[in-house]
Formats: sequence, structure tokens, C-alpha cells
Amino acid sequence: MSDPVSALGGATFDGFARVREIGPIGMVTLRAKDVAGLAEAVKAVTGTALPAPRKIEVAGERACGWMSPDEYLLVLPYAEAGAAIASLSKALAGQHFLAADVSDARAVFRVEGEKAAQVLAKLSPVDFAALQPGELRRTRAAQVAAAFWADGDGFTVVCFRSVGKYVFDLLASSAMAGSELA
Amino acid sequence: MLVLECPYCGVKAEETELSPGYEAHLKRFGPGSSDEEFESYMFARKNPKGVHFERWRHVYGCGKWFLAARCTATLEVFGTYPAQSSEPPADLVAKIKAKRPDWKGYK
Amino acid sequence: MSTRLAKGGRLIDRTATQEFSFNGKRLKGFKGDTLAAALLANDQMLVGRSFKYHRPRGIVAAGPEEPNALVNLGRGGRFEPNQRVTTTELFEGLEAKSQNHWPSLEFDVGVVNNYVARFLPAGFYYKTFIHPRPFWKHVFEPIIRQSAGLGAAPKDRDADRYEQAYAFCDLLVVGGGIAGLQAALVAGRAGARVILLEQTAHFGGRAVVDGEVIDGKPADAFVTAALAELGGMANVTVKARTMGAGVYDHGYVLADEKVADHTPGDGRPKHRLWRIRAGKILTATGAIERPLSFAGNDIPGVMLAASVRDYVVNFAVSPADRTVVVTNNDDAYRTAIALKEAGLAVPAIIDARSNVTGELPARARSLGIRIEAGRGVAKVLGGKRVTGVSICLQAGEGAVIDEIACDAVAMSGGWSPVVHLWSHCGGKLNWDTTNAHFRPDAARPPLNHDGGAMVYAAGIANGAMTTAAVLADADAQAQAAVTALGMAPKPAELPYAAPVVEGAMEAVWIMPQGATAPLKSKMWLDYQNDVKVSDVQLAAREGYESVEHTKRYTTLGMATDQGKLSNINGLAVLAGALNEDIPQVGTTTFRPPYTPVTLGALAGEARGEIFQPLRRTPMHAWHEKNGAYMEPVGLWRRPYTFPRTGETHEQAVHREVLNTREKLGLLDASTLGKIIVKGPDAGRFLDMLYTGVMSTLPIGKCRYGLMCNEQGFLSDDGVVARIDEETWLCHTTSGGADRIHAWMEDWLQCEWWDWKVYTANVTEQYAQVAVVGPNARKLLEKLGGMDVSKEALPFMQWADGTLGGFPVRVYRISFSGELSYEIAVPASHGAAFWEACHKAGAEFGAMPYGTEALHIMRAEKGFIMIGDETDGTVIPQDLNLDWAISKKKDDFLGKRGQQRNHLASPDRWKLVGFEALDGSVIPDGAYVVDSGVNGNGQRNVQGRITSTYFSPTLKKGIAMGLLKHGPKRMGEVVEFGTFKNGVQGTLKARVVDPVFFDKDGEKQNV
Amino acid sequence: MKRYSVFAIAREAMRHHTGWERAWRSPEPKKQYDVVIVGAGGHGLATAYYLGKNFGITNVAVIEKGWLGGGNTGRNTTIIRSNYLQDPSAAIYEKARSLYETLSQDLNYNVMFSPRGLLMLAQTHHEVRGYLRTVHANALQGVATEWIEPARVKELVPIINIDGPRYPVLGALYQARGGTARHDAVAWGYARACSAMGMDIIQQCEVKGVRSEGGAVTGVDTTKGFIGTKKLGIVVAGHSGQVADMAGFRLPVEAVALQALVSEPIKPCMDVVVMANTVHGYMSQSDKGEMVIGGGTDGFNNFTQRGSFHHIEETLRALIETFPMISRLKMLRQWGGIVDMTGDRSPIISKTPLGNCFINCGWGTGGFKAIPGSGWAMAELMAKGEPGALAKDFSMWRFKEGQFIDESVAAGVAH
Repeated sequence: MSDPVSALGGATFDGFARVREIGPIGMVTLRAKDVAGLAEAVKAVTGTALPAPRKIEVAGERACGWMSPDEYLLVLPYAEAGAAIASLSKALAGQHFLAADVSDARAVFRVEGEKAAQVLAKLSPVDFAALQPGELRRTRAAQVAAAFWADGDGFTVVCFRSVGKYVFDLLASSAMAGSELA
Repeated sequence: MLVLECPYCGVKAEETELSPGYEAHLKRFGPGSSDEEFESYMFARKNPKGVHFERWRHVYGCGKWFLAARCTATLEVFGTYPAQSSEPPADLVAKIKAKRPDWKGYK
Repeated sequence: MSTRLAKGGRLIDRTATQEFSFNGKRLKGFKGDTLAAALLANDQMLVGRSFKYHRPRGIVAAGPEEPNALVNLGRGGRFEPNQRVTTTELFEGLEAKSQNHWPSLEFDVGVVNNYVARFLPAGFYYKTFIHPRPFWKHVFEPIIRQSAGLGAAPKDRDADRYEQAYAFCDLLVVGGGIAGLQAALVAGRAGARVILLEQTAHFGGRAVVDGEVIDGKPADAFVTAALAELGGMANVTVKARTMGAGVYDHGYVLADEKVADHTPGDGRPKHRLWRIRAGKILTATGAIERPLSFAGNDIPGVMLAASVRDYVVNFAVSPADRTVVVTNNDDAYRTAIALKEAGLAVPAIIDARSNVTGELPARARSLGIRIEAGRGVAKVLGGKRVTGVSICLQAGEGAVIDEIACDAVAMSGGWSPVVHLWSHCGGKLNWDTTNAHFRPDAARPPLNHDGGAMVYAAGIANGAMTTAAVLADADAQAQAAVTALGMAPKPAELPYAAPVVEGAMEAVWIMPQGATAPLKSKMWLDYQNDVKVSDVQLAAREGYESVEHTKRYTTLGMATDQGKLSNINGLAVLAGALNEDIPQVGTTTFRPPYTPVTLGALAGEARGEIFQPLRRTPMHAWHEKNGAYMEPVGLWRRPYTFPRTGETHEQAVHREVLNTREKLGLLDASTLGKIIVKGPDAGRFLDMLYTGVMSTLPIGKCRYGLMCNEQGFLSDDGVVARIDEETWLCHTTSGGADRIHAWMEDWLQCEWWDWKVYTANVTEQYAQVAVVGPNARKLLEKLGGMDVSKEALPFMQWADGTLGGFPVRVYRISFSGELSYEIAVPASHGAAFWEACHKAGAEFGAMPYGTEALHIMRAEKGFIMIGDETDGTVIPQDLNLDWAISKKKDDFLGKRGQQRNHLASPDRWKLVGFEALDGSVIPDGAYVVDSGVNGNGQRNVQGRITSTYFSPTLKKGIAMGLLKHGPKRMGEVVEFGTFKNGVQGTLKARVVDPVFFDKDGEKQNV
Repeated sequence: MKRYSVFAIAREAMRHHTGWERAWRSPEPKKQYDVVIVGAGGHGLATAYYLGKNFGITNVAVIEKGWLGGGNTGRNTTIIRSNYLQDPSAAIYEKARSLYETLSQDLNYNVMFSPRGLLMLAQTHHEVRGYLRTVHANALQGVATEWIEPARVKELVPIINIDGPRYPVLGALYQARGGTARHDAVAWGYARACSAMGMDIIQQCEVKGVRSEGGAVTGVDTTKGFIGTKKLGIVVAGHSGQVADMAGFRLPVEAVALQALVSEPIKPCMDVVVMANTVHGYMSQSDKGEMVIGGGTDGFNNFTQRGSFHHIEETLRALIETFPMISRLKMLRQWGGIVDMTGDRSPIISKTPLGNCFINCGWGTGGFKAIPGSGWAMAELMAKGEPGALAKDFSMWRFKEGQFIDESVAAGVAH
């Protein structure tokens, strides 16, 4: 078997902010609500607490984001997705939930630098000044769905794999030197 | 360019993050219903120039359907509430009545 | 002549000369000039020709209200027609050409229209060109089109790029004059998030030009201090060169930032379109001076009075040596004074008011300027340039009293607040009799999402006419807006400006008041579109009484300046003609944008590669590398075929079909939708969703399913696999994944919200490869890792395992009638697995095939294709798919719809096969004709083609289609109406079984 | 009515155009009419005109809330075509198109019908098949359309980007006698002709109520008082639901905003009308030189005549991709109209639950091109009390039967 390949093989762009594709990264969609032992089951996989609405709890390379009232996004090393689903299935057995591996269905980018938010402000109808610490914002980047959260010196941006190239090109064109917003 | 607050995630979403779904609180008529009932379910939509209850989906967000009370003549939004409601919440109805004394009410 | 003055010029840098060209002439200006200023400095007053009569046109204004001075700017990929010279900043190397003339600006043949103008009144084209009928299209219209049109059509692709950006604030202040600055200060100090926009490169508006004094210092000092204070506030953003273009509902404002218009080719985006969401909007957009309607008021050299002083003060440009000022108000005296102070001659001020008092006239008198009170201009003298004016009594009919030589006329008919942004979302206006203008009615503002006021108007845009009033109003309006936002304004001293005692203006709509018809036919209202006072009066006379009728009948205000100078004057003339008051006649609607916005900016970054998202499967790069001819399928690109050197697409498709039927074909099926449906109620849910029964599907098995909408029409199909007790995996069509997933969520969230079902769209998690053909099993066995034998994995079952070391799920399903496996592998391994299949398959004759071969093979088997056999009006029963519709279920989506009369009718068209008697391919989309015609004389029809191909397998044309009572008519010969290259014909075909190949399904069951 | 001609203009020119008479009278309403039409848009005026012309019924009032022609008639993109797929649509739109051919002469008012040709681009293989189907259908319907290859498209529209790369043009459905007309002139021409027949056009007169007795309308209450009538026609587009409400029945119609825009005028560069449905945009060039561009509709009920701006952006993206040279033109003006949409996006020309009350609505985004045909069919319905061949499929009860006239099945969208 081959090594897993991310959507763009780690493409990068340097402008007034730096854009780079990262991954492959493990991701699990967990749909569940009001299920006994949910917090513990998630913690066992990501090492984080269950996030409050619209928040993401990050612990190193693992994280758990609130996607909707009955959906979480678990982030973890690529190789661990299968085990995570097995662990969740065991912990939540007999209850109503759905855990699906979506590691390969996503493209993930880092947009870094002091003005990283300006790159995204060209694409998403989001008030960055009102973004809460630890907020996972699901929105649109130009014409496709995207989600991002602030992390380190920039943002982590997630979109669907098939439009990875589109989103990378958007981010790169937005980050072109000389086109800073302020 | 409307802004509607998603009652599930609290995002004040702009129209381009939403997808519209027309009239809210439709009663589904399936097999066994009369032709008139089925026609009214499928086609006879409310089209008031004024207070209207309608469906929206936070499609570029949490993905949830929600309902909104909105004036089609001024685009004023009176409130939003979860789709899992068979009729508008009483407090919302009261709020609209206070703002629009002439409004004949829901139904 | 117009020229550059030796000293002065607030905005120019005399040390930085910039070369530019106009109509090929090389000219010089200074950094800081507008193109208009630079042209005037070079004595280029004549800059264009009007739309209808091709009259010579000069520069009238100094800002965005300019109706005349439009040029073709730049060349090639940077060519731009209709560029307004008054808002174009000069840059080194700028190239401009005048418009709408032939052969030259000085000599224009089109001016012949001017000499026959009396035969071309408003609306003349509605009354003539009626006969003979073909002449409109072939003769009249081409001539009219050629002579209209202004700027030249660009030829090249735009060399620049654009972008958009979102911004959010509590208060958006539009206008960087003293009102806007004061409002921004008030809001900024209160802690509000403020964005301040100024359309030009400079702040301060009129106050800095007119030498106003604020807090004892020149207004410039106030502006500098205000900008410094705002610059120090983290909560305030100030943007120059950014025009507030339009106000939309719920506080949405579009603003156009001209990032690199003045530095073309520097790599930055040309424009940036801001999409601002503001809590409240404050429009401090100033006012626009109105022309006066006197005969010859369109001759080059007739300018707006305040614009004249803009040129003198800002650019040290004198529009003329001798300027006559014509006015109905005190403000225009500032122009006379400014000219005089610059050492220029003002032969007279002609004031329509008989009683001229006030401080400004007194100052003018003290400078020795002749003031003619109670007088008007009877006529402007001159052709391509003003040579003088004849004056008359304003109260009279135009008898000439005197002639005064001059080379410019500075006119002022009063000021109209810029109420565009107030009005875009329905803010109402009041008529202010004192100042003869419409101004915002604060009691009837445009409303926001909460039903409160969305826009506040401030300063002269709100009808405050003096510096002191402007500052006070801006302060008060900003406080009101901030308070409405729930914030507390900080107490601060209002900047002081000394009150000026100005005499009252007097509304003058026609000069002289009793002007005769010949004079009125020389009084221009709309300079660009050539609408005159006489035209508006004609419209009124003919019953076009509503202002919208008049506007449309005469084209008043429809030019590229959108009536900034002409609307109020036209309205007043109309009111006069109707004998009504102006407010009764009403205003026209103000439509965005305030000034025209480049289409490229509105499209933003979305061009070329990122015009639309292009969805790529993991194997996309392989397809491109291997010469695939791709076709769009939704936003995906799928290989249509993989032509080899020398092959046509058709040949390639036929090769792919035969190879797959005989050996082995590989298809990238990754775009197929894949949705997991899980939960205790999942089976029940799927039974509602599909026409068949899915709840009984055994674990490990697959079943074909159909989905209908509530009307009963077929909307999607695909194979469903039962994964475990509570889990199903639903395949959808390629274009259908998102739609069907949304459809499922809609029902789960909005109708059956108590059902315990979760869904997840995992379409992109997997690359999917269809391994198809007699050698399919051999390939899988060679890859190895799992048992894919007939026994272990029979038709319509699935299994998990590994193949060639890849983790896979294998579905034994077939859309071609061949032995076929669809293999799902995680997308990150998709490309590698695809290549592994090709490598291992080489010895078995593996070839990739595309969508067209797929379509042909399914048609040979009589399988339907959503979008071909269906079109939104077809029900499963029409396609003989009754076997996939459960008779036992009480309900499923679409069941009730299908019970309606028309859908349950026995006369519906049903699926059959067709074979042309001559073996040819029946044309796509052809209809089966029936005898006779219907009530509208249309030929009766009884069926149509839905899919038609040449079958490489059967070596003849095959087709599927719908036919009235079709299945009962096997063997019958029917007639198709054909239509090729404009020739109607017929084609006879036999009705046959739609399964053309391997009717018993032996090939897929091996 | 004095006839318009080049001679009349010459005569008037000599006296500075002071002798022109009113194009239409502005009378006060009478107490009673044979027919009252609510709505003086193109469809209402055309209905009145053909009532007079075809049936000799001239005791007619057309009453209008605002000013005549001020609704969608005066705010559309003026496209005229009849290349519809379904028989009933093709019949009525072709009737309309053929009436447009001679409308200037019929009305003695130049409506500037310009059959400059209309193209619907096929940019996917699916669209190719859809348009081939339309071409075949049209041939049997007596509508002259043809399929043309990309090279011919480029010949007709030199400014088009034929090669993609995103959506290369694979051909087009071409209607050589499709085109445009001057929208205001259509309303004005009909109004002038109606007025000349003695009909009353009553502007600034809003209907406040519909009175009926025993299942029949007796008249309407208006801001200018009660107006009695023997027959009532409701032709008010976006406000149909409100007037139907007054009459006591409900329509399967929703009102949404549709937007359009024009660029600044430039010299002629495109002689035909081009519709690109895959990318959702359509464009023509007016005689003034403006590029006239249509946008999409909103998905929510709206009576404000203001649409959501993102539709304009989407349209412009598409058109710049299709016509790269328009990128540096400027948007001069954008506006919205309220369109009335039915469940199958096809119109209603129908009897109503009230015996002498008739409705004409639901033209959605495609009403202007239908005006003469719609008026013709509605006049026949009102005069005879029963629909003729043109109108019979457009009953308001068809939805119950599931008898749709669904044009969206063709690859194209309806505009």
C-alpha cells in the first residue's frame, strides 16, 4: 500500500501571509446528542473536553470542534482515525450515534502571519474582530463551504478535498503581496 | 442582503451563508388525502405582503434548518426559531402583534 | 482660454510633472491633478460630443456629477471607455481619447443631428420609423445604434485583477468632508467601530476649498487634526478613494475602492469591492450644485460655479480669463471672489434675484465686481467655446439688454443634497422650499432588520447649508446614531464656525422666466443625453405626466451621470408644465450605484482558474496527464473519453466500449454520491425516501433504489448497501450527492425530527474505481487480498477487505451489464490504487473509459440515466420501473403525487426502445409525430427520444425514448420528425424492447 | 387620434412641437363598465386592446395603482423569444412574438421590435441534448429555431469567448426572429390605442376591495371610489395574491425579486441576444449602447423591489467569463422587480371561483415577451367566458391534476 497523499501534496504560497496545505490529517465526524458517556468517549480519543457550541478544544495535534448541535469534528493523527472510530463505537455502543472517517474527504490549510485574517476577510463574510477565542467558524470561502479557527500565528482552514485546489488558489490570490487590506 | 441569526449556533449569518426554503409550518398530506388537501400542501403558498413565516437552512454553517418571521414588505426580521416547531412560539407572536397591531395573526 | 496659474493649487505638486496624451497630443500636468484639471491647464475645454445631437461638450463639473467629460482611457487590456475625467487621477503616461465623434472631436459628422434637432424632439423615434416594417431592423436601428453608444467597445481581456473584502462596523460614515469627519469623531470617541469612506484621494470636501474657518483656523487644520485623531483610534478605519456605491437591506453597503487606478500595472488589484455590514449608516455625502437652464447653457465653457473655484483653488487652473457668474444664490459669489483673488477677470455677476443682500455679495461689490441683479442670461454666445453672454430681465421673455464678452460662464442654481444612499432602501424625502431641494425626511428613514432607522443623513446631505450648521448637524446625527446603537456619546465641544449671513436663494428653473419656445429648445437639462426644457414640456403635454414617464420618454437622467445635474431641474420644469408643486410630482427612484462601478470589481476574484470551484477527484491529475477530454458534470470535471493520437472522440468512445465489453475497462466513479444513513429509525426513513423497501435489505447486500420528489417525479437513483443492523450506505448520482443529502436532512430536521437517524455525506472520503469487463475478476485476483469469486461475492453484494494492499470496500454492482466491481478506497490512496489497477490490468487489456462509453453501455442495456430518461416530469412508472416501487408501503415521498389524475393516466408516455429502420442513429431530442394538429396548429406528438447512440457493440443505432402506450406497441413502426440544417424531415423507426444487449443479464452474473 | 408619422413630426417641428395631443386621456372613472381590468401594465393594457380590437368591447376601464407600465413592463430586460419546449408555452409565446412583428404598425407607435436574433448557449453535453430536443419540438410547433455550431456562434457574437476553458461553447439554440423591443413603448403604444378606442385608463387609482354577489363580481372599491363592472380581469403580476385575496380566493403564486442591470453605453459590439444558462447570465445591447444584463431571482418572498446583491455578482462573474471584454465596463444602474412565480413557473390565464372574474398572472421572469399573446388570450377568455386554445392549458386548477407546463425540463431556465 502507498502512503496517503493529501489533496495538493503540501502546496505552499508566500505573499503578505503564508499559505500552506497540511495533512493528511485524521478527522472523524461524530454525530450524537444527549448520549451518555459522550464527553468521556471524546476525551478518550482527542484528550479534550467536549466543546461548547461554536468552539473548538485543541490539545496538541488533537482537537474536538463543535459543528452543530449534534455534530462534532474530531481531529487527530491520520493513522489513528480507524482506532478512534472503534473506540467511540465501543464507548457509545447501544446508543444512537454515527462516527465516520472523513480524513480523506478534507483539505486542510494553514494561513499564517500577522495579517492572516485579512486573507480570509476577502473570502468569508465573517467579522474577525468579533471572533471569540477558540471559535470554530463554519462559513463559506468565496463559493464553497469552509471552516476555520485561529491557532498559533494564524488560522487552520478546512474545506472539502475536491475543492482543495480552488481554495488554495483563492487563499494565494488573496494573500498576494501588495494587496494587504491595511 | 438579509442577516438572520441561526437559533442553533447563534451565528448572525448573512444571506449567502443561508439557503431559503419558502413557507414554514406546512402540513404534509400523503396518501389518503384529498386532491384539494394535496394541492394546498404542494402549491397554495402563503404570499402575504407583510408578516411571513418561512424556512431557512444555515447551509454554510451548522447545516440546520430554522424558521424565521419576516416582513416581506420591509424585510424586518421579528425572530428566528428552530425548525422543530409546529407553530410559531407564543412570545414571538406576541412581539409581532405589539409591533404590528394590524397583523391578523398566524394562520 | 483655460490655463495654469502661476501659483497656488492645494493638491498639485509642481515639482512632479506628469506627461499624458489626449487624442494623441502629448501634454503635461502635475502630480495631484485630475485629468480634468490637467486638460484645462492645457486649454482643452472641448472634450467630447453629446449622445444625440453630437453637440460639442466641455468640462462642466469637477466631481462625479460630470455629465460631459468622458473619455476612452488607456489601451489594450487596460482600455476603459466612458472614463470621467473629473474623477480620474493623472498618472505618468496616461492616454485618453475623446468619444462619440467621427472623424474627429473638432469636426464631427454626427453633428448633422444638431442641425435637424427640431425634427428630433423627445420621443421622436416612437412616432416615426414605423413604416416600412423591415426598415426598423435593417435601416433605422443600425443607424441609431451607431450614432449612440458613447465610448468604444473594449476588445481585449482585462489585464487587471480585482478582489473583494468583507468589513463590519457599528457605524459606516460615507463622505470625508467636515460632516463625515465630525461624525466619525463623535462615533469613534464613543467607542463605536467606525469605517469612514471618502471617494476622492482627499478629505475635507468643500470647506477646505471655500476657505472656511473652524475653531479660528482654516478648515484644512480641522481636517488634519481630525484625521490624526481618527488615525489614532483602533476602532476607526479611514479609507480614501473608496466610493460608497449602494446601500442594501440590513445594513449592507457596497463600496468601491480604487486601489490602483492611479498606479496602473503595479501588481495590486485595480479595484477592491468592499462588502460592508454596518449597524448604522451615516451619509455625509454633501451636495451637488445645480446648473441653470438658460439658452446655450451647454456650450463648452459653461461650468458649475463651485467647480470653477475647485479648479482654481485645488489645481491652480483657471478655466478662463474672463468668467461671468450666473446665479440665484449667494454661494456662487465665492467663485467670483476666488477668481478675482486669483487675478482673473469677472466681468459681471448676473443674479436672477432682484434683491441681493448678504455678506458675500457685499465682498464681491467691494472687489469691484459688477453685479446685475434681477437679470438672467438670455443666451450664451459661442460655438465650441463661450465667447460671451447676452443678458436680459429674469422676469421677462428674453429681450437682450446687453452683451458681455467672456470665455466662461460659472453658473449656480442652488444645491441638491446627495440623497442617493438615503434613498436606495426606501428613505423618503421632503421638499425644502427655502433651499429649493429635496432632503431626507428623518421621520421616514430606510428601515433596518429590526425595524429601526438604518441610515442617518448629516451635513449638507441633510440640508444643513452653512459650515456651522453642517458641523452641528453632523455632531447631532452621529450622536443619534451612536445612541441608537446602544452606546453613549462622549461629551465634547462642537467645533466652532462663525455664522455667515447669506441672502436667501430664489428658485430659478428657467432663465428668463418667460422664455420663448426657441430659447427653451436651447436650454439643456441633461447635457449627455441632450434633453432640453422643451423636451420635458413636450412630454408633459403629451400626457407622460408621471416623472417616471417623462424620464423614460425624454431619457432625462438616464445618462452615465444618472441625472445628478438634471433630475431636479427636469422635475421642476415638469411640475411647471403640469402646474403642480414639485413635491406633488415626486422624485424618481435612486438606484445603486452612486457612480458607475467596474463590472470586473463586482465579479471580484472569480475569473480564470477560480471563476468557479472546480471539483477534482483524486485521479483528476492522472486523467489530465493521460489526455482525457473532460466534460463538466455539475462542478466536477469527468473524463468524457481518453482519445489516443489520431483518434476522434467518437472513435475513442467506441474503442472504450468494445474494450470494456471484450476485455477490461476502468472508470473513475469517485464522483458518485455516498451517504451514510444510520440509526434505529434509518430503515423506516429510507423506506419513506425510496420508492422501494430498504429496511428489509439484508446486511451485506445491495439494492437499486429510486427517489422521487413529493410531486412524484423521479429525482435520483442509486444502489443502496446495507452495512450493519443500523447502517445503510446510499449511492446517489454524480451531481446528486449534495442535493440528496440536503433532501434527507430537510425531512429529518423539519418533518420527522423525532426519528433517530443520522446522516453523513462521505462522498469525498472515497475514490471509487469501477473495474468492468470479462477480465475484471482476473485483475482483482491479481491484485489479491480478498476473495472476489462468484461464490464469495455474488452479484449485488459488497465486502470489505484489501486489494493489492489497499483497504477497500468492493461492491459487486454493474451499470454496464458486464462483470463489474466498484471499489471504494480512501481518497488519499485513490490515485495510487487507480495506477495499481492500470499496472496490474495491462496484461488483461485494461483501458480507462469515460462518461460517454459509460452512457452507451448503459443504454445498450436499457438502464435509465437520471437527466436523460428523466427531466423532472417523468415518474418511475413511465420508465417501467414499477418493480422498484413497493406496493405494500402505505407511504413514501412522491406516492401521493403519483396518484393525481394526470400522473395516474393510462395515456402517459412510457419507456421503449427505438431502432431506425435504416439502422441510423435517430437524432437526439426528436419527437414521434402523431396525426393532425392541436388547437394551436401545432403538430400532434406521441413520444420522444431520451437517449440515442450508435452502439459499437451492436454496430447500429439504438435509442431509448418515451411513447404513448409504448410497451403495448412493440414492433410497431413510428415516425420521428427530424430537423437538420433547417430542413424538416421524417425518419421511420421500430418500437423495440429497450434492452438491446444481453437481455438475460448473463454477462454480469458470471 | 392623430397618426404618428415622419410627416406629422415635420409639421410639428415648424411650430416647436406645440401641437401634439395627449397620447392617452386621463379621465375620471365612470360608475359602471362592461369590463374593468386591474393593472395597467403591458398585459392589462394588451388585454383591453384586444377586447376592443378582436371583440368590439370598448366600454372598458384599466385601473392602475401607480403609473401605467410602471411595474415589470418597465423594468425587464426586454427579451422576446418563443423557443419554448412545451406546446402550450411555445404556442402563446410564438403568438406574442408574431404579434410583436407588426405591433408598431398595428398601434401606430414604434415599439422598436428588433428581431436581431437570440442565442441560448449550450455549454455542457447535457445542455446540447436539451436544446436539440427544443429544436425538434419547435419545428413541429411552427416556431422557427435552429441548432448552430460553435463557429456560427462566434460569427454572430464576435465578442464571445468560445473556447472556455471552463465552459466551452458547444453550440447554441438560435432563434433568428427573437430579439428585443422597447419596453416602455409597448405599454405606451397599447395605452394610446386603448384610449383612442374610448377606453378609460385610470392611473393613481388603487383597488381596495372587490365586491361580489352570488358568486359574481359587481365591482371594485378603489381610491377613486366604487367602480361597477360586468366582468373583472386581474392582471397585476406580483400583487396578484393581494387582489385575489380581496376577491376571496387563493392563488398558487409567490412573489420574489428579480434583478437586472445595465452598463454604461458603448458603441455597438453585440447585435444578438445571448443567454448562457449553464453559468446563469444573459445579455443584450440596447440601442443606446448599454449592455442589458439579467440576474437571478431570490429564493424568498419579497415585495420591496430590491433583490439580494449576490445574484448580480454571480451573473457578472458568468458574463465576464463568457464575454471577457466587458470586464472594464461599468455598472450604471441596477434594479429589481417583483415577479409572481407559480408551482411550474408557467403563467395562469384562467377563470376563477367567481364566475365573471378572470386572472392573468404567474409570468414569473418571462412576462414581457408574452405581452401581446397574453393580452390576446386573456381578451378571448374574458369576452367568451371560456378559454380559447391559447389559454386552456394555463388554468389555475392544473396543479391539482398534476398537469404541469414545466419549462425547466429543458436545459434552459425561463427568462
